[in-house]
Amino acid sequence: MASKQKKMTPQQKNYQTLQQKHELKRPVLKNCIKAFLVGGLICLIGQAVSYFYIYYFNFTEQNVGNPTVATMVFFSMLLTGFGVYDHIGQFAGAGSAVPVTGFGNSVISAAIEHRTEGFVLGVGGNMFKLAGSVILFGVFSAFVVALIKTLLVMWGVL
Amino acid sequence: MLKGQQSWVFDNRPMITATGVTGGPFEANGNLSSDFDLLYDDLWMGQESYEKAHRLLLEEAIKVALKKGEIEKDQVQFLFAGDLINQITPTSFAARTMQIPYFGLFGACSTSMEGLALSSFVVNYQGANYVLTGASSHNSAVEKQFRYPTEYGGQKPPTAQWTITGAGVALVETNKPGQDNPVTTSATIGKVIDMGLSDPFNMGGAMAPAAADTIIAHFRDLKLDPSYYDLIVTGDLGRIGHNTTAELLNKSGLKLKQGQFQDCGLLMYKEDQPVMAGGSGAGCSATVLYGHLLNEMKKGTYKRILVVATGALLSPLSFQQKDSIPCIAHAVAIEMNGEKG
Amino acid sequence: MKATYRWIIWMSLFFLAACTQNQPVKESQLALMKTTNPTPLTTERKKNRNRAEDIKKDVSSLPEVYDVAVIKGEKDTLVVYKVKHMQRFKMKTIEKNLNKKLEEKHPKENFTVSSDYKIFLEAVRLNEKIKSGSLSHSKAENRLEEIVKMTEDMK
Amino acid sequence: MLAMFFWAFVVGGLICVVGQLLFDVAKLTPGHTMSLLVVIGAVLDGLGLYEPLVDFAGAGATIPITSFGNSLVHGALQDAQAHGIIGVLTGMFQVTSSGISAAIIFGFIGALIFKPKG
Repeated sequence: MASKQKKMTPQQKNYQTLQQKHELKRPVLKNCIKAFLVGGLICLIGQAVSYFYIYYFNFTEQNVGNPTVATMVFFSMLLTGFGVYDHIGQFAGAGSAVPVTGFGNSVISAAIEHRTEGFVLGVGGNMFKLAGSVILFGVFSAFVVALIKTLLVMWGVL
Repeated sequence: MLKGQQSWVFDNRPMITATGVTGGPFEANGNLSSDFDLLYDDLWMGQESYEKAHRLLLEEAIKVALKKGEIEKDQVQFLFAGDLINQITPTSFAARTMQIPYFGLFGACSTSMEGLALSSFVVNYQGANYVLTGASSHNSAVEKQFRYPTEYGGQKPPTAQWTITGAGVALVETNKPGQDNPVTTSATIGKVIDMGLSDPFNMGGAMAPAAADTIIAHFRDLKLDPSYYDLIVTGDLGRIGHNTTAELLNKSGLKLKQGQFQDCGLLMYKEDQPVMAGGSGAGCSATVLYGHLLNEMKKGTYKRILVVATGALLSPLSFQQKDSIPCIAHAVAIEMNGEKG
Repeated sequence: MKATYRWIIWMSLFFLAACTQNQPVKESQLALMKTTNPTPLTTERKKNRNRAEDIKKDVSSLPEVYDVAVIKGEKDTLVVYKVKHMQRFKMKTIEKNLNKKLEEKHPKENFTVSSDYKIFLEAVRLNEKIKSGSLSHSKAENRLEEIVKMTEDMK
Repeated sequence: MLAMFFWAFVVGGLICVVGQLLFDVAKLTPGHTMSLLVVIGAVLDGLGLYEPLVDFAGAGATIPITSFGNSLVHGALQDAQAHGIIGVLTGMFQVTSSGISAAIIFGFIGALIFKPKG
């Protein structure tokens, strides 16, 4: 960002201040409240699902996360497929994007969208066009963090 | 005839005799639904993909225009058209179906006026007797290419605009005196202007300087006063771009009356439709002009209008590579036949 | 938009249906909702309950802990408890300390300590069955071993 | 248990608010925001802070995307304890987050049965 600012001519800078006056402001507070409520609600449903698995299946609190996440992604598939999730997303913003349902939505929406290009090139090739970066940075940062921690333990720092 | 630095005056007054306007379900619920010739209630329009539906929109609009103009497609010399999709395939494929000699244009959302200016020029100098020109866009096809998958739950900020689904086509032919049809009288071709804005969710703000530049150039070249036109209408600036342009014009000394300056993207939809800052897309100015505005002109609401279509010349790639958004605007003046300019 | 509403109705029906499936309410079904405080039990034939009760008292004396269940078997002694919610951040430390404390106090016992809801639930369910007398000693002992194994898998 | 629901709601909601602030104030794209949150999750787990949060808030901490980084670090650390430095790598290979597998499977099923609604 900073490097771009430097390259701007005075004329461009002038215009941008003028333009900013007319720019519709994002309702940050309202958005945050909506994100909080919807995000909280999704986590609440997740908690209910995990108690369901604890009660009726052989899952403990420690490993109930996996079936819960999978179930939430399943819900996300239904909502995405029936064209509801994008409306929820417009309302809730990060509230529906940050939970794992949002991750599921980004994969599933891309998969559905590119079905017209075939299953190999379309669905297969585009499925992770949005979620790919999450996986990349998740896996790589996990690798780095685990490596650092293991080394520190080995050297006796921790 | 060249006038001033970047404007043409069409002395032979090419005439827009017929138009074809098609739209999608979202437009059917909008303000101007009665001005469409054909409205689809499904975004797929019975096709296998959005891109094919996009193609169908344009094909149907051309067919309607030909039918209303009472002319066969092999009588038409040229087709000037374009859209927003990669390599403008929907338009080229529609041209394949129609078998009309074809110029593919890309001027993003300014394509409609780019096409109308060129068609008028060609017809004015007897380069053709009949020319079809138009532009189209399909919400889902464009979203898919420029933004996110249509079902992706991303939140669009209030500055974002809604790409319209629709195609507008006009049949331009040599003037036949006595016929009560709109004619094109002049055009101003804009230059590419980049004010360094890079937010693809605020196209209106990026395009405003281009629109203002072209409008100012138009009045300078033609030595006209803004009061000459009943209406100056921009293509798809949306709320932000429209207000910004109004201020830029005001600062440059062009005085506009209340209600004289409007925007197609704002005319298209009702207040309660979730279009954020307004409609946009190559089809936006084309459908509103060839549908609503020309109908109003025939009714006598407006006698002389200036249409300024603006385009943001970005690609998903250029945005990701952190380039800013270069913009362009073309203006075409349209008057009713018989009105001496 | 119509489809959207249809979906919302469909989903809420689904959830309602899931809720109304409840069978007659047993203590174990509410085990996670409220404090059950089951009596400490043993699966041993000798019915050496006192030892189990002692253990329960020891565990209950911890300030962070409430609702304790103890089941003493032939081999292992299962101690499950709930942690007061604001103390759940320190759950792992509490578990470690408790284990140490119990092992010092009752060196002869082989403790399995857990605060996992699932283990708690299963312990209460087993407790109920033993109390109602529907389970033979060996079967109860087997079930206890299964639960103990479940806690080991978790780690 | 009711406290659990309450804290799941609050903690989950707050993590989403962090995401919303990254959207609106820092003006990041969803892709950047999610990537950042995943990295934050991984780092928090490396510092040993995420596990207590999961104990405290349950699904409020496991449902947000931050838990993805956490579970990957966890898997890697588990193997590292058993096999030392090589374990970091083998651990990484073994953990596939259930979120990814579920998204792949349901994504493909979704592509088989659904069409985008536009």
